[in-house]
Amino acid sequence: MAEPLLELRNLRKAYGALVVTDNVSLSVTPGELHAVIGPNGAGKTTLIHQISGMLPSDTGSILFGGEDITSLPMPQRVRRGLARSFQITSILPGFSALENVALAVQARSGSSFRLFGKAAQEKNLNDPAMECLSQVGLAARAHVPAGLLSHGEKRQLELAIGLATEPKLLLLDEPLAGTGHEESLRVVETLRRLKGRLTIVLIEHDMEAVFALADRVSVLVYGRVLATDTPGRIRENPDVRAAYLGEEELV
Amino acid sequence: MTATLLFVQALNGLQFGLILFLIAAGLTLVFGVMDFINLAHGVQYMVGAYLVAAFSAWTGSFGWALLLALPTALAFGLLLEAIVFRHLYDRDHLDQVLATFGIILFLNQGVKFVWGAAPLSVPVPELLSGSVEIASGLLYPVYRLAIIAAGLVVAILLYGLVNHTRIGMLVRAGASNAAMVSALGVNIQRLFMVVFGFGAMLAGFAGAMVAPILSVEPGMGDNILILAFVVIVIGGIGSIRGAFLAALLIGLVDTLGRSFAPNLLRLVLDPAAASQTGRAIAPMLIYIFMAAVLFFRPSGLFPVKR
Amino acid sequence: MNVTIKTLGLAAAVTLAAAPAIAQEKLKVGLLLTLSGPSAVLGQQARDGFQLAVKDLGGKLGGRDVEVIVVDDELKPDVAVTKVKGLLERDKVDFVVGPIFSNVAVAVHKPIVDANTFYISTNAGPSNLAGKSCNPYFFATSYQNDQNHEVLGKVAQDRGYKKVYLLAPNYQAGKDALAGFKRHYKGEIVEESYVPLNTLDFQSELAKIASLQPDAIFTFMPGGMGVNLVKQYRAAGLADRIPFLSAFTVDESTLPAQQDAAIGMFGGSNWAPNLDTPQNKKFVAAYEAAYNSVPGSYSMHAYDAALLIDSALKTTGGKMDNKDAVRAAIKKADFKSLRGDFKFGSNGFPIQDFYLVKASKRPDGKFQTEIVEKVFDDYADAYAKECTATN
Amino acid sequence: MTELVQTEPSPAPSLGTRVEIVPIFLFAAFAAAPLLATVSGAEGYVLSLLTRVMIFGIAAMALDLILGYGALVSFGHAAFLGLGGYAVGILASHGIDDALVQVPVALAASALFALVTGAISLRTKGVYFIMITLAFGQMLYFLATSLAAYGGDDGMTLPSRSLVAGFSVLKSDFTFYWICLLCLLGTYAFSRAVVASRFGRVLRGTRDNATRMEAIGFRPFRFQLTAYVISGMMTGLAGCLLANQAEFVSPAFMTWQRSGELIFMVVLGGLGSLHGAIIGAAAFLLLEEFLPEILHAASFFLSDEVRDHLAENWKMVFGPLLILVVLFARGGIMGLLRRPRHG
Repeated sequence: MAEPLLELRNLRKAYGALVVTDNVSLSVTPGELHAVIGPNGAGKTTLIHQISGMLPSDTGSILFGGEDITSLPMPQRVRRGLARSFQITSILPGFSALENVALAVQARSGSSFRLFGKAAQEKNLNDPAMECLSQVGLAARAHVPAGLLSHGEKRQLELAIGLATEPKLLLLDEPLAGTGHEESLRVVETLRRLKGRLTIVLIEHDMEAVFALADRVSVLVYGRVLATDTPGRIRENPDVRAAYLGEEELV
Repeated sequence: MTATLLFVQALNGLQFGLILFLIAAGLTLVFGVMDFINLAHGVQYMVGAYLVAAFSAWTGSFGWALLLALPTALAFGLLLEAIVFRHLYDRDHLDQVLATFGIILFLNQGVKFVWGAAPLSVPVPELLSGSVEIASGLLYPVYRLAIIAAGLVVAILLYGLVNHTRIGMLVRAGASNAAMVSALGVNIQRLFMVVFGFGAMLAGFAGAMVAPILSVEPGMGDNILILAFVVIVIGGIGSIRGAFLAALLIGLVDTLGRSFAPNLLRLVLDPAAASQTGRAIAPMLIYIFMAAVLFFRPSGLFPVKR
Repeated sequence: MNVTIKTLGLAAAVTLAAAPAIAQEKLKVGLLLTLSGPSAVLGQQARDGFQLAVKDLGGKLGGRDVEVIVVDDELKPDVAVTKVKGLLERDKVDFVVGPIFSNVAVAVHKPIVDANTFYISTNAGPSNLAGKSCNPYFFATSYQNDQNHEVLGKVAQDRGYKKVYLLAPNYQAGKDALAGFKRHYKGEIVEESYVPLNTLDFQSELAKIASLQPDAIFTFMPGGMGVNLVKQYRAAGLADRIPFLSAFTVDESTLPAQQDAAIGMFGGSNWAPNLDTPQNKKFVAAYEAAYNSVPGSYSMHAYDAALLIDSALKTTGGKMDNKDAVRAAIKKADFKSLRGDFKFGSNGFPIQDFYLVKASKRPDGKFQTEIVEKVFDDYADAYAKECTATN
Repeated sequence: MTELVQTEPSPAPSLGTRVEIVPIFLFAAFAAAPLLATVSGAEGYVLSLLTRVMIFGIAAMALDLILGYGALVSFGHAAFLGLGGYAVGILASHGIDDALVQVPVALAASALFALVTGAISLRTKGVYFIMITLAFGQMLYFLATSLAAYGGDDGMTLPSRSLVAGFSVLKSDFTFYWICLLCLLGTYAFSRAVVASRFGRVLRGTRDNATRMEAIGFRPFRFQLTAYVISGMMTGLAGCLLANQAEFVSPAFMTWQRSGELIFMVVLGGLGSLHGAIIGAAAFLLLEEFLPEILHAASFFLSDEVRDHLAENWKMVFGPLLILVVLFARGGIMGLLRRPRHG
């Protein structure tokens, strides 16, 4: 087995008596699409926050590319190639779609303390940004203020922003949440194209999409990892079935 | 510096702190529950003082004046709410600051228009006009003790109200999550009105209580407003408990700092330099204190939200 | 929007500036006073005093019709500079009269004298304007700031007080006040206590005074601070035990608020409403009838300023074009001051008598200061010798 | 301008290009004003009033840079006015009266103060930030009042306006006016460039959504601090000019009320357009100057006594005017200018 790109060791986060993630250990190998599923309140989003650096962890450690990043702030993790999207859409509504992405390109380029020159007209920022928008199928809407995009388009924009940081690993927090059927098909299609070029950790409720896309699946219940395995075997796993029983029908 | 003097100064700090608390309590609730920056809170304090001055001149009795001033202050607060504030709840903070500053300008000039620019006087009520001897030669005015008592009673009542009644529960919930309260089907508009009127009345009460010991003049609320903001920020916005503690701390820091800073500095500096530096530092003390608190606790001592 | 406002402003400026062409004969006097904020009452006293004088003189000064332009300096020095430039260049005033506060006086001094316009202070008398920065265009009908304090220092010395407690706000005027007191007082100073400006509550200082038991206290607490201090001093039971010497703390501007609490407290002044001259009695009565309050020295200085301008213009035959002649006429001070003896020193400040005054209640229930004794006779200020400009 | 303008043509409503007329008008008016001043016969007064407008315009614009583009509400910005003023005053009182020394010293002092206080203040957010900046402003204010050697509370008069390279060119009100206009134009052009630059884009992004900016790898703190320092320096420059305009410095330059007034100028003019702040400063100062007279003139049908009374109590009109602006003119004066074209 290859050296894991992301490794979580005994991560834990608690608010007072409420333990949200408990002793989570996981490893993600380069190039795989690793899905994390679990019933509501299982701690999935908290886990993403911990990995991305939005929330500090109480105990445990996070290794990325072999380096311990447990105590690094979010921007530093992004610079090392760890990007994320948000479950509740988090874009800059006043900026055009292109500028939203161009900002991410700019972040990567590293020279953001330039006080002169119109950033909005820089080709070397706009061209890569346009490329990312094309990848998610939003090129035609590049100049629309992001706040005016449809919900599904915003989800696609989130994806494009994540791509523009040129991540080694992309953390996606329910990219299909709230999208219509057609829109969700488009996002799934985009993810399929990205798969293999990029390591992806996907949190998703849409089981159909998860089982269609994932190389491996981890099941999180009450903050603990119940099982990690290929989609096929997860589906067979009796513990998982028990945990999900009455909650959701496994396909 | 004797122990009695220290005691008397601590008493003074306590009294000043309690007055600050009366003003800050309303401000922190209005701010916490409605997320509304009300710069006009200071002029409501001034209005309270003017009302008592006017009523006591009319009735000749401080007690009656106070009884009349409180409902009038309440009515005045509700009137302001209906005319101006209600239209500002969904605006951003800067709009609120600008509009309430307009109210300050208007009312500061307004009281001058009505009552003249000269300071007004309210006699200390006969019953409370004497002083008690704390130590030999050290007299302490009874009225000041009455202020301390009134401040403490209000603090206790407020504590009970906020922690043990339904409306208090709503107010607390509103301070930590206003959206949730309105989702519960509570008439948020009415809750706001109640909180607002109540805050205005508390500020008016503070103004009324200090009228006999301070001069009643236009603009008397401006500096106290800044202090009240300092208090609620140190205490944590929306927290009554925080406002109480911070108000007492500010009262003590200011009073004790003023009287003892030069003496303390004398331990490390020569007397002339100590008195020079002490004088320069004393007025800055509360601001240094606030900056220090916020440095270590960026959301105040008792943060309410999350 | 901006453009319209500005053209409007400019248009206003243009029309107002054009006005003198028509009313060339009118004498223009600009009153620069603090008329807003907590200290507005002082500015109002001065304004009313000046206008009363103009009325008493039949609306004319030196035989010329007069237009009085009142502006509010808002107690902001930089605002005052712009307003005074408006008076000088837009309204083309012949005299600037005012202000109340020293920081404003210092700020507007340069633009006024640079414009070769006569500047008559009706209250502020900062030491540098009396000394190093004295100017032939500057006169005061009031006093040098230190002088009232010196009165109390002299009184404390003469009465043989051994220990005095000093209390002042922590700003320049406060420091000057205590320095002024110490010019004549040589006894022990048990403590020099400075409180922050706009202090509302003096309990901590009063507690100290009570424990130190001095023979007297001296304080300078203008405006609302003085009101608070006096009431609290009385409430703490100190008023009957430790004499209260003060300057600018108990006067006609604060007595309406201090009332009975102030009775018996001492101040220093160059005048009091009960000064027994027929002219003064008439002034006080007329002022009270017109404005329903007892005039303070602020009104008296302004009233005298109008008399001074009147006398000077009478000498020059109403002409303003020869500034040296006007100056010579002003210097003569050929008018009957409400306070009695009055002449100018070499620095443009008065040489006059000073009194110890005491706050009292009149039979009609109003409060005023009353003269206790004369402390200085024909007294000049201490800075005049530093003034080198030929005045 | 808004970011929408700079992207290529799009279906989005592009309001920017047409509003560009406003700054052109604004500066043309400033350039033409001296001619009018000469005609008015009160040129010194008109010039000094407009010079004040421009100086406060610089300060308000500097505040807009962090307030309108960075959502940082500094309630202590008048401290920088004071720093600039005192740098001129203190140096002048020691015989160093050349602006070529004074201005760099003022800028350095402002930058240092902004760096230190900004680094501490930016740990906090929202109202806490407002109050901690107020605290630092107050500290500097009280420090200035205790500087007995430099006039303490009374402030000090400058012996004369600053020299420039040894020449007393600022002595003439006209030259001084042009210098101020040049400074205004310069700082405006600079601010416009900053706002549109890579740096400005990050600042605007942080204003809209700080978490998102962190999630793509920015550290907002550094950008906000840099903006705070730039803004502080620009306000410091305004302070230098203000001291020269009044030929006087005093702690009154940096009261908290003055800081408040700067915020009001920005909000009154309209947030986040830079020239809006200049317009706001102009509106505020000209109203303060002329409202008493306007009231006096508008009430010609009343008795003289009532008219005087009205003019004296102009703040009773000014206050409600502010409230009306907030209630009915969203986005300040710039909002008013934009609206008709939109609807």
